[in-house]
Amino acid sequence: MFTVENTIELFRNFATKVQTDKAWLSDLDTPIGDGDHGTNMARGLTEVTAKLDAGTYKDPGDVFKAAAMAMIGKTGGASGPLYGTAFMEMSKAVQANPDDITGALEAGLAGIQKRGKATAGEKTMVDVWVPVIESVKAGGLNAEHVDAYVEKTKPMKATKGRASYLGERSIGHLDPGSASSGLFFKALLEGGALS
Amino acid sequence: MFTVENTIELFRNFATKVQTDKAWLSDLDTPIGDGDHGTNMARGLTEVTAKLDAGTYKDPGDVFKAAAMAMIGKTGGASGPLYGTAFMEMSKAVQANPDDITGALEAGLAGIQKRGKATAGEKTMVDVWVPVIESVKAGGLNAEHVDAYVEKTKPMKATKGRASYLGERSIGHLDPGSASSGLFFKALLEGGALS
Amino acid sequence: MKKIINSPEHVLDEMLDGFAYANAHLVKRVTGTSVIARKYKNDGQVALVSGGGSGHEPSHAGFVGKGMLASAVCGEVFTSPTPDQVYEGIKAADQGGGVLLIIKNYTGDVMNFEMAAELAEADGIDVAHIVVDDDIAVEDSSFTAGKRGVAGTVIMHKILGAAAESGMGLQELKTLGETLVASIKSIGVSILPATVPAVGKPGFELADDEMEYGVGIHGEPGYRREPLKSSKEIAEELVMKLKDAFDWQEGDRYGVLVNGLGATPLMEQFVFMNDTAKLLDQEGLDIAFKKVGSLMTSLDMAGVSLTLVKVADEKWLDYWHMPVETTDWA
Amino acid sequence: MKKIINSPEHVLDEMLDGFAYANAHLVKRVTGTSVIARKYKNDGQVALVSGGGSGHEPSHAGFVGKGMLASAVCGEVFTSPTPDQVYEGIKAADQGGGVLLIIKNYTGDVMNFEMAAELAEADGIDVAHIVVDDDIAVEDSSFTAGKRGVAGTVIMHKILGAAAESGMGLQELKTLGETLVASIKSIGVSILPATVPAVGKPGFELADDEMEYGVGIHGEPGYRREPLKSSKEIAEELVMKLKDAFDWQEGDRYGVLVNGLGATPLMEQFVFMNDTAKLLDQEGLDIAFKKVGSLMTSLDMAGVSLTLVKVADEKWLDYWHMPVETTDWA
Ligand SMILES: Nc1ncnc2c1ncn2[C@@H]1O[C@H](COP(=O)(O)OP(=O)(O)O)[C@@H](O)[C@H]1O
Ligand SMILES: Nc1ncnc2c1ncn2[C@@H]1O[C@H](COP(=O)(O)OP(=O)(O)O)[C@@H](O)[C@H]1O
Ligand SMILES: [Mg+2]
Ligand SMILES: [Mg+2]
Ligand SMILES: [Mg+2]
Ligand SMILES: [Mg+2]
Repeated sequence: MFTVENTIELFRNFATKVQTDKAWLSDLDTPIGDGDHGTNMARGLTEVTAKLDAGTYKDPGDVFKAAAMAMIGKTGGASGPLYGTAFMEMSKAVQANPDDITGALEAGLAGIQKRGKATAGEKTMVDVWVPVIESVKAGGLNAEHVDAYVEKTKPMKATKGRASYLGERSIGHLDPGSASSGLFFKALLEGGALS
Repeated sequence: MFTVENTIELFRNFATKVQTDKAWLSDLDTPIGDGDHGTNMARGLTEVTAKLDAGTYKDPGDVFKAAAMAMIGKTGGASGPLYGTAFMEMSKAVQANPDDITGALEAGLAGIQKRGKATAGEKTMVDVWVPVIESVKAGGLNAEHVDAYVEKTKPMKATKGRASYLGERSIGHLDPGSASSGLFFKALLEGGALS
Repeated sequence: MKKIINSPEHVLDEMLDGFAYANAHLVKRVTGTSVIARKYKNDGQVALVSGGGSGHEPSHAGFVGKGMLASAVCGEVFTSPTPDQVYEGIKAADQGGGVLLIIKNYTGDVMNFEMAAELAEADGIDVAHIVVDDDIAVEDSSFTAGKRGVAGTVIMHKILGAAAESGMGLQELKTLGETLVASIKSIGVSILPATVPAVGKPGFELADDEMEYGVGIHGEPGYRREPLKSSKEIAEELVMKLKDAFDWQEGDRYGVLVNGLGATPLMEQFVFMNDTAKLLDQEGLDIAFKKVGSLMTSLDMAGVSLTLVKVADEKWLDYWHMPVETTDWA
Repeated sequence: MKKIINSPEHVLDEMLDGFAYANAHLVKRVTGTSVIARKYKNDGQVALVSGGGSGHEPSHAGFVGKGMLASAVCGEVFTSPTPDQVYEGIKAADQGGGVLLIIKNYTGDVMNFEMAAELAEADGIDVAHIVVDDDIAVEDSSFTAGKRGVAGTVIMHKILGAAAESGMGLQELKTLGETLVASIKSIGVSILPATVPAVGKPGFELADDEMEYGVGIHGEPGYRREPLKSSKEIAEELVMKLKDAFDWQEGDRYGVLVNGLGATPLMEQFVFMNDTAKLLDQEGLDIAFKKVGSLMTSLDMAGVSLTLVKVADEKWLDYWHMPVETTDWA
């Protein structure tokens, strides 16, 4: 279940991972995008951390909401509205039922899809969210799964987002947004919510 | 003495030499100027050749005049007006007395100095014209002299023209306009006028 | 990376302050935001708002002023601005006649501007939007995010700006905008890549003798690499691509924009304009207006883009020629 | 060399044709010459003529039009035009009120323009001239050809152009021009050299981390090389040089121009403007007008120059702000 503590921990951990892998995320975004995904995510998550430092939170839904507002307000690019909307929808779901992790993740994915209109197989972050949720449902998400799902975007041909401009040439590269989503799910795994 | 034939030959030969050494003249103009002296001179002398091809000339003064107009009209930069004025003044002198080579050269130098206001020692073409005229007067100009006079501009510090902007740093480089004047005097030597 | 900056993080903020300082007679920076708004107001009329990632200067802030944009929202370099910033841009622009957003077709821009529109509408401001997708380098199919918005956007600013200034209403403007978008097509070529300050190295690599057709204004890869061609050959390639896309007839009426991508001197842009003009003439097109300049740039990218507008209405020419008061439209 | 051209020999001709084509509503190329002349005439008034080597676009042709230059004479790249071309420029410009030549201080320009003035005077046209020498990077002494003319020239075009348009006579204009020249000082920095098409390689070399203060607009060497500095540090160096040259007092009134040298994006120019503005403010100067843009360029050189004008007369501000109709002054 999501608690205030483990949700704060989730976002702090996510922020640390993004900070550490910022250059990697931007590098992934260079051959098939515009090279800013690491910078964008880092900017958004720095704001998330600042909000968490400044505020006090009484339920985990509020933490998600603060994270959503920070991501929407500071990230920019495509990833800002996508993560922002995901966290906003998760906030509502968690507010309704903090125990239902799967439900919250599904709400997040629905938000991403409402905003970005991508389905599985289009080489976007959706391609990590979908199988992650399946694994969570099956009761056995682990770090190797996450890595494998991120890796699976490599052979895909992008048909959404900036990478779609490359057509065939998008094949053979990891999707940067999937990589950052991978970091999010690893942070989730490392926190207590899933156990 | 100047004849129509040897004057035409003088300019054709000068044009060939400039064409051959175009890159060298521009290279000389690169460290202490703007790298266009070869291009400028070549453009001017291509026009001189075209004029000579097209016209018929009854006295050597007319050849100098045609060369002057072509140089003024096509060279541009500092060298265009300088050579143009030199040849124009030489035209007048030759028209008056085709036998007096020294007088013609002195008239040319006077034209350069009227236009450019440089005196000897300022690292300009004047530094080749002045000693060349002295050698001609002394009855013994040869190609080695010409090379030596051009070479003597190397240690000079420029105080006129674009090279003067470099101050001390103009020292150690040949003056491009002196180099092209050297080509002119070699063409003069190779023709029959001086003998 | 060789740039005259202080630090990549502060480039946007310092650029906006420098811009607002230099052009204080026409514009202001809305305090605490990355919005440049004009000082001029035309009460009751529609206000145009555009923007997107920065790095395309003078787009879009240079076109803020009487007769063009009411405000420009400036994101981080090559990164769409956030909804709250766009929302501030809408509020600063609004003159009571509604606001038209001119959005370049990038996933991020579209999402952020649409979220802002929702916020503004909740506030009671009438908002409509147009998505510009003039770059024919990319196929517009269900397999792409659609064509990208590039230099044609500036033509939208000029024509719609004049129409708005003349009192056209929001819905009519949106309709005009949609007709215009469908009439504008662009295609570019890059000979040197751009370097995003925060990245510190070029977004792609080109050999010393290489160029690439169809590169996007954020360095998105194009459709073909070749050894560097002459201006004439490049013009032939781009004009033929546009011919295919427009399928024009002799006598058709067009406007033309040659746009420098940032580091390409005007000298080269005019040489390219000359080659393009000859081809358009050979095609028998009637060229009603022309413009050359670095208007939609990509930082220090070298290259040019060619935009054609099929003129469907005489009125567009009046809008094109209407005088403006902005810092970068001469 | 990576340039969008056809051949170095044809660059000038093709650029002029492209320019005249794109801007046919305002200007024409005088047939068979390298002169761009405005279509507008202000009968009986003084006409301004400027020009010089090409490669400084939009200078000077971009400033031809009502309220600025009557014609521009465009030499080969970085090479002064010949007297016959300048003479054609004078004839095309003349409106019966005399012609004022605005010459940048280079040996070649001064000689060629003066020879043209002699030709025109023999024709009965009243000609006066002003030599602009605003570049304080070079000492003005008997050991140099004098200071060079750089970006300050554009300020001359604007202020004198407005004065001429307003009906000022030739002698009065020359006097105003001389006062102006004495009030304008510039200094620049280069971070990447320019490549002249006919030469095919950069005019000088700079290491990847190097820049040079005081480089001229034809790549003439400057006064100091250093590792690349921040915008703020560069602004400090240039402002301090100008302070020494002007010896200003708190409260003195100035105009400021930040000029891009060709390949430097507006983004960097605005960052630099911001740093400069802070310094000028610290100095307590009263900044009456400001301008930022690539107005006096050096082909694909990267870098900026800073120009200050000590405003001696309120009237100059009116001239500065007077509207113009040219292709490149916004
Ligand atoms: N329509 C979409 N639906 C879901 N995810 C998307 C969509 N478009 C882009 N993305 C994700 O966003 C990532 C790019 O984010 P980012 O680089 O920050 O934004 P931008 O593309 O605007 O520069 C992509 O790697 C992809 O995972
Ligand atoms: N005032 C002057 N008097 C005599 N010769 C001069 C003067 N100024 C320049 N020169 C000559 O002109 C040459 C440069 O010519 P060129 O490169 O064609 O013109 P620019 O300097 O305008 O590019 C110099 O090398 C020098 O010999
Ligand atoms: Mg990106
Ligand atoms: Mg030279
Ligand atoms: Mg981006
Ligand atoms: Mg020269």
